[in-house]
Amino acid sequence: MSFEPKILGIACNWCTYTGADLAGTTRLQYPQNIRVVRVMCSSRINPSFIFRAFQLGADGVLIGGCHPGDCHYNTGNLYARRRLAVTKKILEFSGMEPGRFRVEWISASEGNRFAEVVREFTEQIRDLGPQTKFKISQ
Amino acid sequence: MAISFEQIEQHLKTEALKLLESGKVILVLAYGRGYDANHPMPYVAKHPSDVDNIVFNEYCTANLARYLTRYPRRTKIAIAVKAADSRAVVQLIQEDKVCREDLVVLGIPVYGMKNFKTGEVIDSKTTGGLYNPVLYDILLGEEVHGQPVSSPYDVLAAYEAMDKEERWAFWQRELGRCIRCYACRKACPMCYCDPCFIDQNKPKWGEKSPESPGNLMYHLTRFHHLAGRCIDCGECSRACPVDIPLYLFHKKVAKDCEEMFGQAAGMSIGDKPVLVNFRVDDSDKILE
Amino acid sequence: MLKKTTIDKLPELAACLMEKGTLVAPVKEAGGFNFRAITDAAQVDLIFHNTILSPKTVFFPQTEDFVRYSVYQPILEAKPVEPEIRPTFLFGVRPCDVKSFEIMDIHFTRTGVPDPYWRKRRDATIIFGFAFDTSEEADPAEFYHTLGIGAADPDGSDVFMLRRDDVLFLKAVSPRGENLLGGLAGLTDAAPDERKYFDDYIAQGHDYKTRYTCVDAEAIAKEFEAIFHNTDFWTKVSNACLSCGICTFVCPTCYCFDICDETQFGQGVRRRVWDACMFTDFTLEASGHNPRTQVYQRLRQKICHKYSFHIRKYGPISCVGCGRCTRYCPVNIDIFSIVEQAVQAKWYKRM
Amino acid sequence: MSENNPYIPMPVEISKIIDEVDTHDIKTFRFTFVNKDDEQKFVYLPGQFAELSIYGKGESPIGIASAPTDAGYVEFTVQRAGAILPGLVTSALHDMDEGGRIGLRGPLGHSWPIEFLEKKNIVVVGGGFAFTTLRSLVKYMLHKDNRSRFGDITVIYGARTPGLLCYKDELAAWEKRSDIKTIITVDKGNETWTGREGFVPAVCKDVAPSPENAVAVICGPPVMIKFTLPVFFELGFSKENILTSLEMRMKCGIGKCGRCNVGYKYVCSDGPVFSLAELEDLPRDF
Repeated sequence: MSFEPKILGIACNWCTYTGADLAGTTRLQYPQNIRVVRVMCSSRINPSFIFRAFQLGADGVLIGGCHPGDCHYNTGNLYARRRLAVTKKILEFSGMEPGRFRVEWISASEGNRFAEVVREFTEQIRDLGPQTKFKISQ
Repeated sequence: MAISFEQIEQHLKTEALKLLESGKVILVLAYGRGYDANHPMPYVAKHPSDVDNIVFNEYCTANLARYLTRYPRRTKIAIAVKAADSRAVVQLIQEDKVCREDLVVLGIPVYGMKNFKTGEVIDSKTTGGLYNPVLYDILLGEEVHGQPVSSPYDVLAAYEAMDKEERWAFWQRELGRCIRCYACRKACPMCYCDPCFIDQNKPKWGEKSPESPGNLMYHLTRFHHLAGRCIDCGECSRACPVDIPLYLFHKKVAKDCEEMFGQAAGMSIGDKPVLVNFRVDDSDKILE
Repeated sequence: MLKKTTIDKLPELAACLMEKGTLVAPVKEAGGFNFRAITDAAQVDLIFHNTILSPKTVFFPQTEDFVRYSVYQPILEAKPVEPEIRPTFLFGVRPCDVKSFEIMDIHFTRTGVPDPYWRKRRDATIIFGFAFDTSEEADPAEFYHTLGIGAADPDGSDVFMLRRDDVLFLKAVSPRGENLLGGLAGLTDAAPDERKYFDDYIAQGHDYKTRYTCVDAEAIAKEFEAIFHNTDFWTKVSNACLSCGICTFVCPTCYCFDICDETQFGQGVRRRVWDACMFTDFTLEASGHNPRTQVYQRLRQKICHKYSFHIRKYGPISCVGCGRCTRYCPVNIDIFSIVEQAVQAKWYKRM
Repeated sequence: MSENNPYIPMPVEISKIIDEVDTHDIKTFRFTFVNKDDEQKFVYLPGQFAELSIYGKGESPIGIASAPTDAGYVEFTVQRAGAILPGLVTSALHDMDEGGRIGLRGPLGHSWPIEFLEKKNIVVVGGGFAFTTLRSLVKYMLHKDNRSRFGDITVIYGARTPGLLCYKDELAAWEKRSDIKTIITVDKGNETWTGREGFVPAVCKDVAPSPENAVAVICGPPVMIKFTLPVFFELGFSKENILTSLEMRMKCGIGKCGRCNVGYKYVCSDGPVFSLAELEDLPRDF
């Protein structure tokens, strides 16, 4: 059986999640490998969410937030940008493939882009193969 | 010029005595004699007569900034700090855990400190490349100059050169040995959360038993919590009973933070910790 | 019966024991020595002073599984875990650590409800005691002599071992040891002068002084009861304490544990995991009440438990002077110095 | 290893849930044993406790609220903990329905000293939902086979409001009986409350039970105990004749895990019942 990646998407309520909605209502096709969790702001994302997701078997984690400057709470994503950059470095230094973690800024009107990013990221994870490093063996 | 530990000890005693006698501070955080001369321990002098018990030698590596958060605010404290320790004090001031006004910082310019467990000189590993405290009210002795100034990140080279599989294997092996005594977080001056995320039971982030998944979760999150805050004193690695080189990961994160945000932890009390700060023009490149 | 072999033939002896069961012996690791189940006979290394973790790990491992369960299935489906217990040879245990097993026996099996795990593991194990090298200078952290334990005390071991340069002497102390030693190939009988050397060494073990004081358990217990509420004293001795768990984890006589349910993907195991009285949440009740929020209260609990409560409840001091807590303490707190200070505390004018 | 392993719970089924108070965070759970032999093994006396065990959540030590005279079941009155820490077990239990199955480990600890109490006058003082093991004691003493073994029984029970009184039906029944004197008080009444108002210590002073051949059995929140003890001193009760039940964080319940150690006692295996004289012998570290 071919490998179907399991991807956790964490999307900000105001932009990326709405963008995902738009992608849905405009009937854009994108892979079903992503499971989206909605948070109020990308700065609400605790880095432990990401580590935990990998431990619980996610093959990739995609984080979506408003474009810098467009945050519903003015500055949330600016903090998130710094924090998630560190998360990425930590994952990388621990030995995790850097390609498994990605942060994208997708606005509410960018349904197309959401679909495109998911498509692209899914392909990328598919190429990387199953994530085994963090995953807790059952 | 060789460092004279006796001289520093003498200075320390004199200043501590002055401060305690004048009532400027009610306690002095310094070093006292442990069970033998090679094992000094942190010591709290509260009375002028306690000052005689203060010692200072090459084994006084403990970072006393760790104890600052234990005392209530507005406790007037004098604290003896070496270079890295002074950065911890600065960082704590930045984070508003202690007040600058409550502190009298006794700076100790020193090199050649040794790990009391192994006898190894720790300068190159964990002093952040500094020999002189970055913040002090009273300097005990003269500033150190002429020592080889090495980048604190030099020791990382070998690890950065590893490919990701090797690195993964390395950290799996090292973190796998962790017995979860939590000495690293307890020795760390910047770890003051109560309760620590790993002790929470809802949500439960990691298991209590010392097995790989829980260990990985605990350490990675701790590295993350200390990103941009770790002041590179190396206490976590020295405290570790099974010698896990935690300082390497902390250094790596510190290096990345410095590269990305252009600011090292605990260098100036006017700074804001990098992760509770942002610049509108931070580049999106850092996410790539 | 005194037998001997040479250090370079140690792998042969190890291989012999591994055939009969599980061999647990000191192994050199990144941070120092530790007792591990041996998989390769060449791993056994007797050129060590003492291990980081005490050999209590063999009878009381850091995690012990009780029950396996699934959160999706009814409670009747939960299966108790049968620990795999094979005949075990615990090789190279220092005399003070051997003594610790007796002290732990009182707690785990000889009083109250016996602990089945400790008992089964203990019954399955033959202990090879190993004398300290008395030609070395005593380690400043150790004080077993002070607690009445000799550097070469064979009490409690089944077989007692002694190294003289590259010769290893083995003497059966208990009938179990006698049985075992008789059946081990590759050992030769020791000569009469070697027997004398062995006996002399054991006798002289008691002269090997680690610290120059002696303690009376009852008196110390009373002393600690008297100063229990002396907050100033306890604050003073705990000023440096970080309240990490090193001292309790490396201690051969610390037995506190937590019972945790660890669930992953709906499948879980209820297990006991070492816990430490030095942790903030050790006594934190669900109501939010915590009787020991301060560092001094926790250090006081630890020390008084070992040097006072244990004596009153069970008899012996719950400490064997192995010095691990002192050696691995990140801030060099020495438990015995605190005991000494406590004894003198009455006469201190201003503690 | 499953035989006689003190760490492995026996399965029980919730046969009845009684919502005790108007805040709905205290419920009494009635359990019946799934295996009938377990019922034979579960022999207890009032004052003992047991570990309620839910796999995946953990264990929680709770005092037994039913009396040994109640055949066929055991009851526990459980408060949903979580003011400060999420009480995983108690929350999960509160979310369960009748017919749900959990684990039970016990009975653990020492009971109220029944032999010592015999032929004496008993003053039972309780506050809030800490009344559980006292209810067990009262039920036990009131049973027709046991009533003659004890002297006069006085129950003083208080709660913050009328709605927070537990076991309301039983209290009403006790009030009607002539062989027990029942005094119920609330800190603050409401429109429909016709009984006493006042704090437990004050009521104790008011009722002033005679110390003659009497034992006071006190259980309640720490602040109530703190102010009630002096009252009984003044009334002339000796320290040996004042009994209370101690609370500490527990895990194993059998004196092995070291968590509930206070002085030379383990609260679980040496307690939880202590006389005031015994408590004074322990360091104040609980």
